[in-house]
Amino acid sequence: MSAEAASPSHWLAYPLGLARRSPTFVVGLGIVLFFLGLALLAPVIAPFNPTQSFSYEVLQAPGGRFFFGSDGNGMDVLSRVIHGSRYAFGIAVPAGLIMVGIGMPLGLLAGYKGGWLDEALLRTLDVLRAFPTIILALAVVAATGQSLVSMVVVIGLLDSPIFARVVRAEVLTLRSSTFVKAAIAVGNPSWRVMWVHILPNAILGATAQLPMRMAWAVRISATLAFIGVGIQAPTPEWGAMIRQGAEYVITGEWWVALFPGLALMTLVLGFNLLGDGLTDLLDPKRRGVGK
Amino acid sequence: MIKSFSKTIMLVIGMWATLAVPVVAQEKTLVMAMSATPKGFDPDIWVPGQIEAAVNLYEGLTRYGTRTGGNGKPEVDPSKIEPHLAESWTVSPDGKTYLFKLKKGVRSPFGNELTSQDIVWTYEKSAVQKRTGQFMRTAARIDKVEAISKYEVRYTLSDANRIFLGALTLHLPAIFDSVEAKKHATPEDPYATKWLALNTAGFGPYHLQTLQGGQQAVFVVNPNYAFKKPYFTRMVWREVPSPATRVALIRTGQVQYAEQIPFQQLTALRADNSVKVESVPGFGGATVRMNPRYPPFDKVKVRQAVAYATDYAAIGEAVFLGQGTRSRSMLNSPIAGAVSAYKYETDYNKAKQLLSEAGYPNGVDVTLEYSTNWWWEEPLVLQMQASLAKAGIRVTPKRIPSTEMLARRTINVWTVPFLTHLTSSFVPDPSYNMFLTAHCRGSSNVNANCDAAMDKLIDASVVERDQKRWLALLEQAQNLQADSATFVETFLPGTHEVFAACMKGYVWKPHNRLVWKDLTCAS
Amino acid sequence: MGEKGALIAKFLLVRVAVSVPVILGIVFLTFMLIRVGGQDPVAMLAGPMADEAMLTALRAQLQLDQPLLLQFANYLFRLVQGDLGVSWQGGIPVWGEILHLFPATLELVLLSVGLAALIGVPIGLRAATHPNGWFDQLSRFGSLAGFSMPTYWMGLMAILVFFYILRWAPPPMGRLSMEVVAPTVVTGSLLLDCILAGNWQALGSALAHLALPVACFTLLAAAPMIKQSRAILIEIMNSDYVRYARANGFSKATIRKMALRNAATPLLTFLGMELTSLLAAAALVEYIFSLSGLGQWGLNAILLGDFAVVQGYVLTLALFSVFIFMVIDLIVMLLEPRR
Amino acid sequence: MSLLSVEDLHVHFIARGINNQLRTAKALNGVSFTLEPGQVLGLVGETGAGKSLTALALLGLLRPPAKVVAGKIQFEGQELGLLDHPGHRSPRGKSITLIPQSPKTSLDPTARIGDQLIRIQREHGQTDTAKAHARAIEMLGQVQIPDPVQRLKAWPHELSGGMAQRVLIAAGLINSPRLVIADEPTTGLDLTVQAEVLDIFKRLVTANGMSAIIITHDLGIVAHYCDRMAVMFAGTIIEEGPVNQVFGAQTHPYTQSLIASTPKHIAQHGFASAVGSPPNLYDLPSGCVYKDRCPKAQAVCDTRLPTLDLGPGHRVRCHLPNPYS
Repeated sequence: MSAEAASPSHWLAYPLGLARRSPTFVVGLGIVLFFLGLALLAPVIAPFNPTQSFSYEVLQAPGGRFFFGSDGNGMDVLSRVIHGSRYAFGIAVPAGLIMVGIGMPLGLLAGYKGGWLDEALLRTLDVLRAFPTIILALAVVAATGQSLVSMVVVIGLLDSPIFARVVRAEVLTLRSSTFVKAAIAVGNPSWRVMWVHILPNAILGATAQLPMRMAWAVRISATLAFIGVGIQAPTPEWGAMIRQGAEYVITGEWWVALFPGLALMTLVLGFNLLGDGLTDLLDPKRRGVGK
Repeated sequence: MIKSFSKTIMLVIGMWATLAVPVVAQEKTLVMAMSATPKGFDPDIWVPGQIEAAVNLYEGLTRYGTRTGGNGKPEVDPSKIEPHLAESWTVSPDGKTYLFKLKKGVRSPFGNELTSQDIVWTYEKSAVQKRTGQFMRTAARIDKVEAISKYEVRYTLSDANRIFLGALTLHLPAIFDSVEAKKHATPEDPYATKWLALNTAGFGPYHLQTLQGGQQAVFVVNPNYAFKKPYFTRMVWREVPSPATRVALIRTGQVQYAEQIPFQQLTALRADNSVKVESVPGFGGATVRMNPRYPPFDKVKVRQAVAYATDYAAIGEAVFLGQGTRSRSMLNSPIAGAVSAYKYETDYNKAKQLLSEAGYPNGVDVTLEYSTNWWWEEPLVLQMQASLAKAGIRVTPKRIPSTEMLARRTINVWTVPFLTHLTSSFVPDPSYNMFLTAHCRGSSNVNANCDAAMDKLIDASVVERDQKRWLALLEQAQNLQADSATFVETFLPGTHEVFAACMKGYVWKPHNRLVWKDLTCAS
Repeated sequence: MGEKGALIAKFLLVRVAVSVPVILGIVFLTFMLIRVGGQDPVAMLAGPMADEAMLTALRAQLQLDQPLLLQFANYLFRLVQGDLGVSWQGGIPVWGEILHLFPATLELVLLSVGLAALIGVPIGLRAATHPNGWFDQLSRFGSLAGFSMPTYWMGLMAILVFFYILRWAPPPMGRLSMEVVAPTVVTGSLLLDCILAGNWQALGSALAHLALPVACFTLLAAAPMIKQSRAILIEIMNSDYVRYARANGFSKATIRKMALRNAATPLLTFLGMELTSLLAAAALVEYIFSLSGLGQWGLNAILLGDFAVVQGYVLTLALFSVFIFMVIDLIVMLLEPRR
Repeated sequence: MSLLSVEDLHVHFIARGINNQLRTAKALNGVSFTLEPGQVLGLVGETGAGKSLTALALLGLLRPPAKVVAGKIQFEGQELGLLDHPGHRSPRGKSITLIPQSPKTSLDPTARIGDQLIRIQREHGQTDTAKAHARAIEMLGQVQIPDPVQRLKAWPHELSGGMAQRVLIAAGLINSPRLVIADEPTTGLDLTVQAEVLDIFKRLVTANGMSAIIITHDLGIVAHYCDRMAVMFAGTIIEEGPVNQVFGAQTHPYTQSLIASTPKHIAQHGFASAVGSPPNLYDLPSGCVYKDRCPKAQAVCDTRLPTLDLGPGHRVRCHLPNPYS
């Protein structure tokens, strides 16, 4: 073990160390950044306009003019997959913000104050846990129209209590720690204790969970689209594309459903890996021992 | 590790299952992959799967004749009405009273013979239920139904009309075996509607043997059927909700018929020699309709502009994949009296010119609402959006749940300004069809397509008994409708039934459902 | 045992008392949500030939024209008497359908969750005993891949490969092939009925039809199992009592047995949660493999706006979840000396 | 021939930092000592001095990133593999047992006390459960646990700290080992219970002719219960010898400062200077590891440390030993 690794100043040292420490984090981050790049550069990269239909070139096999082939409406699958990443992030990021916006304070208060608020949160969680999310999402989306905005709001709201539970768990462990008791003993008002002492520490654990919840958001929006409730054609959303492609799978036009399915799975996997890696890095106990 | 684990399990089970399959008794069974098991069998109550079953369980007093079509195959001839459960009938000079003589020895699976009592009982039942059966009675203008003797029934009509005999070909209102049905009547349900909802008692070729909701329904041949015995003695109706799975089943020969196969699959299936696709244009047209009560569609020039700005060629290719036939009027053959009244062709300049004349020089913003009742709605809306944009008509597609669409397009509700709809009806009679779609009181009138002159023409055609004058009225009405341009006529999607290769004998019927008794298998 | 019995009775009472408001909350939420959702079943029921008058008559007949709260009160009143109303698709009582269809879903879910536990826990254990070893990284990656795989897409691909191309799996159209005579329904679960009836041929066919859906569903259920059991077991492997056991020279097998014994209760609680969330996911697997379970019936009702059925479906899931939590917590209470 | 002899034991911790840099912490730097049968050795030093690490090395419980770089351990003349784990093939776990530090959490929470005691015996060849059961009752009696038959059915969480420690002592001695290593056995307990537990432990060890190593940072325990003591600092034994000699005429400045900070001494002589912060194991100073904090440090301290003999079995590693003034 005596060989000295790359000298500390070498710029590669830091990422390599990270990669060795938690490969899942690096792979996850790589995938998410790749799709983020796709989303940002979509109009530039995509060979065709995603909703432009070539009436005379329906269901063309991959290769040739359409790299990933064309779908039932004669639209290029590759462009639609690329633009689909915009919708994935378009849902995941704002839904994530809503989750944090509502979940964080809710979890903080419930964890710190306890009492009826904590009880209320737990009961809503019971209801949510026993409730098939498909129905909740369906009804609300149907009521508010099937636009992207209503989708994001529904997913964000649906998930905030779950996110709040994560924050609450963090806060509960912190609340019993000595430095918090000391802060209270010194006479800090409760909001200061929460804001200054507990929140910064709770944020760490919570942010590790955020990518997992964003993965869930992308997946649930695609499931809703697949059932035929979420975002519909012609918007290039992966779930809707899989749904349309589903029928073609058996008659041999496998590419219509395969590529959006792969894209959806890889991005959701990327988010999950990122979250898992993040929890590992931030949580010393579970860090496991280096080689 | 998981992969190989599940693979070996399936291998073992797969082998084991096939070994143990017994030889099915000599019955000829036809297996159908349907989207859902029927939720009821009473033709008066519309529920999913009811019509597909009822057309094979109940039959009418009359039936349409058949002729050899252009491709040499038998097809229905709507101009000829032949006797069926009724042996013969006489008509009074004023065309208002019909006296039917029933065929003797017609028995239901329960052994009861068909008598005039059964006919009277069915109309009484429809009157109580006030549902689809009752509607047919008003459409055919039936006033009274009386049993004269055991085998004679007299119909009195409120006024002579051409729809009546055609209406009697239908399974609706169904001729029940009232003797059997009465055994299940109860004080609060005198016409045994509850029993008839989930059981069958009629004089048709088949009747229900078992029903396992959500899984499977089995129908067997009526041993006492009065006409030629069907080839298939046992029909197994399997519920397979996913279309992709249905396609897989028909292509691997596991089933002999698959229902509601997505249109885009047809080209691939035609190329597959283990499958036979029977296509018939039918007379239902895919249309985009405008409601004159909502601006900008209140101006006829705007409506005509939309008709001109529609890219018919692209719709034919991208939506119907070259397999539809162009719709030339609100009535299409084989309906008698159909003329090609709809003369609009794609012409963006004319559309723009009409728009500016109507007061919209820089185009107009509209919302085109569609739902999931028919597969072609979504791709058609996409094509309309693309082509109309070229004439400055900016369309925003909006998808609404099918139940909401059903509610908002009902007569006198009419709150959908711009929507997609299929012209369809059970009876191929021109007057009846025009009554349905273009008359103020027509139940399939979904876009307030209501105009006094048109109503007058249609009412006249219904009672007009002279053939020449009748055809003239029909032509006039179709031209009036085309000029009003409240319908954008695109294509007839046609009916495409997918069978196993060995199947023969399919004849398309106006109710557009599969008739099991005609089918045979040459394997 | 007296003291123990009293303890259990008290626990059950408290739990039932607590879950009544939760169930009520769910029933109310579903009732309101579907009606808000723009779906109007009356038009569908009246049929294509309906006109205005028929619609209003039907609406009155089904009491849909009354204010929402009054409708809810009626529904609740009938619910208390065990009348779940009638499906508008065919006038079939909802309660009967639930009894008829729920065993099929249960069969699929319980079999899959069981298999997932059998696969997940050992993998979790192996990963925990060698943290950050190659197996640990691989299992973490595999479990996350399982998390990310959309169920419906996996089902489709499975049918394409195993049925359509390889012909290993039987045709995905129901729970039993046609040639086989179905056993008399006793428990509703096909497998049990076959065994009870001694009808081995039907059992073979039923198992063959269940193989692919269960395989897909097991993958879906195994992902969280692996992740959770790994987390629990890592914690146990780093605990003081395991270190002490090692110091005492215990064999690997004894340590593993001890670790599993300690992991039993947290895993059981997690299993309970998994079971309830998978119940809802079963709908998609049933849809694709036409297994005609409760999920397929519920999903179809949601899309068609068949209110009574949707409410029945959600209520069943809610009741089942509460029941599962109660049973699991009870087992944990009995198993767990620490409390 | 001594029961146990440890020669020049080196243990390093190799870890890859966040910047992918290999970093080695030299935790044990040449620990050598011997233990005669029946002897009780006190291993004392501040936290981080390597006391527990030595015990883990003896028990073969070192796991990555800890690595035994050099050294030899001989037990009853037989060399112990530096890396092989306790198990029925090796004396570790049977002849060398451990009494852990945190009693309550070291017992398996889901098994009754009796079952755990029987399991320890069964793991090491005792097939007759009835005998094992009897042995367990006998051991509980020896550690003065009232009503042992009833106590066997108890769950770990039902025991108090002192009671749990007694059970662990019983467990440590149940297979009649020859060497028992007690790693800070009484830290979590209050004083009165501490004395009771240690009395029982000492009595049983001497009664069965076993030898023991008590790891503690409490000099009082070493003085009262141990025959010999070894003072550790930064991974090396800087002074070793019979208890009365080291206390009597201890010479190493670090030992002096340790004793100076015991409560008894402060009561008599007032508070001496603070002991200072533990050394940085990542880059240890050359020569004497204590030189930075040693009040009497001189230039010679930079050179290699000799091992000076100050009387029978009393050794010290320092350049300028002077009697306690």
